[in-house]
Amino acid sequence: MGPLIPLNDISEEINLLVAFLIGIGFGFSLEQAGFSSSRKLAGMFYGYDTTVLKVFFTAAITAMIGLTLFNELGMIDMSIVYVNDYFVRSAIIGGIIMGAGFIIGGFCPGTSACAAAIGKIDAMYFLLGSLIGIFIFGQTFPIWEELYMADHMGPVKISDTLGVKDGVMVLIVIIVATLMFWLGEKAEKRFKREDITKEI
Amino acid sequence: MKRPYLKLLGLIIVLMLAGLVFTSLKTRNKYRFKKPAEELHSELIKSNHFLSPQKALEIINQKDGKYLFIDIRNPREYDNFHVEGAINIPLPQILDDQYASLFKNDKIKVLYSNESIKADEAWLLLTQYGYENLLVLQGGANYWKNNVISKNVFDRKGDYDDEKLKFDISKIKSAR
Amino acid sequence: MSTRVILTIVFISFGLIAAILPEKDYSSQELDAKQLLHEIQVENYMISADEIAEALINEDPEYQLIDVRSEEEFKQYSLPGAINIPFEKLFDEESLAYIDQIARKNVFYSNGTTKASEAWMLAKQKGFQNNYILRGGLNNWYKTIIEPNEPASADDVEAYYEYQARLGAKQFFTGQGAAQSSGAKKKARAPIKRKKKKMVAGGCS
Amino acid sequence: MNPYLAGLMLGVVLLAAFYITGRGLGASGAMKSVVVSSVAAVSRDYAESSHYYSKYIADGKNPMKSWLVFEMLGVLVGGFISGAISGRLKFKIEKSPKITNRKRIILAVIGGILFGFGSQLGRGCTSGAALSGMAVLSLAGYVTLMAIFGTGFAMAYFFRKNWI
Repeated sequence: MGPLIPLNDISEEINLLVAFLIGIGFGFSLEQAGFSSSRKLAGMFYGYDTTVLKVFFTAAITAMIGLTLFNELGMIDMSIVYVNDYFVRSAIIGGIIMGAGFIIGGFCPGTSACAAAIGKIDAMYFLLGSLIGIFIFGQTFPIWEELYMADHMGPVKISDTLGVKDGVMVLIVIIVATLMFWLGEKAEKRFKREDITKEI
Repeated sequence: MKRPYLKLLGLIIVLMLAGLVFTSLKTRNKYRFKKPAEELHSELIKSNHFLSPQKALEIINQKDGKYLFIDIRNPREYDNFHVEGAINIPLPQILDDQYASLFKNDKIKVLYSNESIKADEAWLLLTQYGYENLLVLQGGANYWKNNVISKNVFDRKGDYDDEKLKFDISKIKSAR
Repeated sequence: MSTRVILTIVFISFGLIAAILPEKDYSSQELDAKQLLHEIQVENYMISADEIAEALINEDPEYQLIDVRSEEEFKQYSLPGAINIPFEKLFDEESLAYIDQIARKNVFYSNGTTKASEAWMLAKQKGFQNNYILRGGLNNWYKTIIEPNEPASADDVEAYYEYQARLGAKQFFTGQGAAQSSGAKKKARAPIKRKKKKMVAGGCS
Repeated sequence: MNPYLAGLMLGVVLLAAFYITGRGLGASGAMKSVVVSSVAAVSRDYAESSHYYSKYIADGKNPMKSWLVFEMLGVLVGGFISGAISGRLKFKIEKSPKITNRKRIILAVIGGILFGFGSQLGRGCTSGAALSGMAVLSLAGYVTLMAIFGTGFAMAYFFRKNWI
């Protein structure tokens, strides 16, 4: 029964080795998806390339379905799987700042590491920038502390908030996502930019 | 006989076989409890399954071969410190087949964990599962390390007993 | 057919399956030794003194405290609202009405943890649900709620809030400074609301 | 590669992460470890006295020996392997022809600063909070996702010259 590591008292070294191997898979998938290109990522916001939407939701849904089935087969104990703590204000404000960073810089931390690995110089500067950003946050933490800790809701699930079963929530997400895939492909046709898509 | 019937027959036979295999798998659950809860409950009321550190030290000093100390913590904790002569069976593996014969032998097995809580739970689990001759070391490895080994003194008050009340009730001015 | 259409069909059919499948509930199964072993490894049944204090202050009807010590001990001191089911009477007819039900969360407690956990293990073996244990029992209740220690360093924000909540709870339970009790009530709302006992670190922290 | 296939692959990796470790993927946490250990290397006393850094180096913990740091090392290796296979290994600055290299770099640094800051405030980035959170139906994950992409769309117009 999973999750394997927390339930089986596995040593730190193996845990870190697993982290490294999963990281390789993560980096490989990101790069294969084309996330090493900032213009491809930014294409999401201009409609000429909606790869981000497709990859993101396909991945989340695959994992979601997998977890649901594993849970049903008794292969994983969902009560120990990490669910992010929800702090209302910091999640929203943090998200807004990240959104601004995304459109200005063209990467997010994971994709910038991946792009830096294949030699994108802008990605390396983005990485440097995020280190500075984290440093600034660390230095000014007392200012943000109250905001950072405000409105703690605990590890809430969206299905609890909406009052539906987890399985139904999975179906809702899938339907919404498939509609977005359809819209995304329509947008790609409408806002086509051959000059950019050919280059990236 | 026409072929569709044959197919149907084959299907029924296969289904029955599968059903048989399935039910036999279900009934032969080797992990089912062998001792009913009520029986264990009355045993718990009647007898004491705890071993005090004093008694444990006597056993170890006399090198009494009747007893076997079992450390149910993880191997790292065991390597770090363990009671003299104890063997290590981490809690997750306690029901594994490889230890079945060990639990079935005549020795008196003394379980211990960091305190006595996990060891006591393991004691109940193993007893429910049908093993016998088990005891729990009171205070566990922490008490053993901090009091028995380092100071070689026992506080006579019996603080190793998890169920001893360790505060003065009169200090709580209950609001009720 | 495009990849999107295939994927849509596959995803929606899986989604339908997920929606139809009943919610998995581990506790409703009849347990065997292996499953009980899993339960005691995961420790979802341990409830902290902080959580109980918060529930008592807020008069949360979800919890029913059950004192498994003897009647004399119960009379000397017990937690507010607790009922007494001495360990010896665990399987009595009238006790079963309490411990074999699905409406409320029973929280067993004793002086320490072992007696309560023995009661819990027996109830679990019978397949009863909704039973929990107060971690550390009354001894730990006294240490954390009645005589809380100030956190060693002010760095840990969560520990600080926890301490504040405990001070509020102390006032509530000992009746010291009863005049401030409404203020204490407010203060005592512990910010920690963890459902899970065994936490996996995750996200980006 | 077909984005849907790549998404499936990423989903399988994510699922494996959940199955093996009980946690999802993450990225910004690794960078935080780098920052914390740099600060601690310059002045350990300062780091220990800070509200923010101290919890990562308490009890002689080494922030670099964390799950996410090793995962991110894997990402670098994985990205490199993939780039090598697909023949994309090349030093270059990617940008719209309408802007200069210098401007692109400055914007990348500014974007990075914002993202780094936001990821700390929001407790995770697109991978740790949004992607992993979505898979376990975490409300925080969906809220963060909507905040990131909502802002992205809202500000897209003002930065169009950088990209198209």
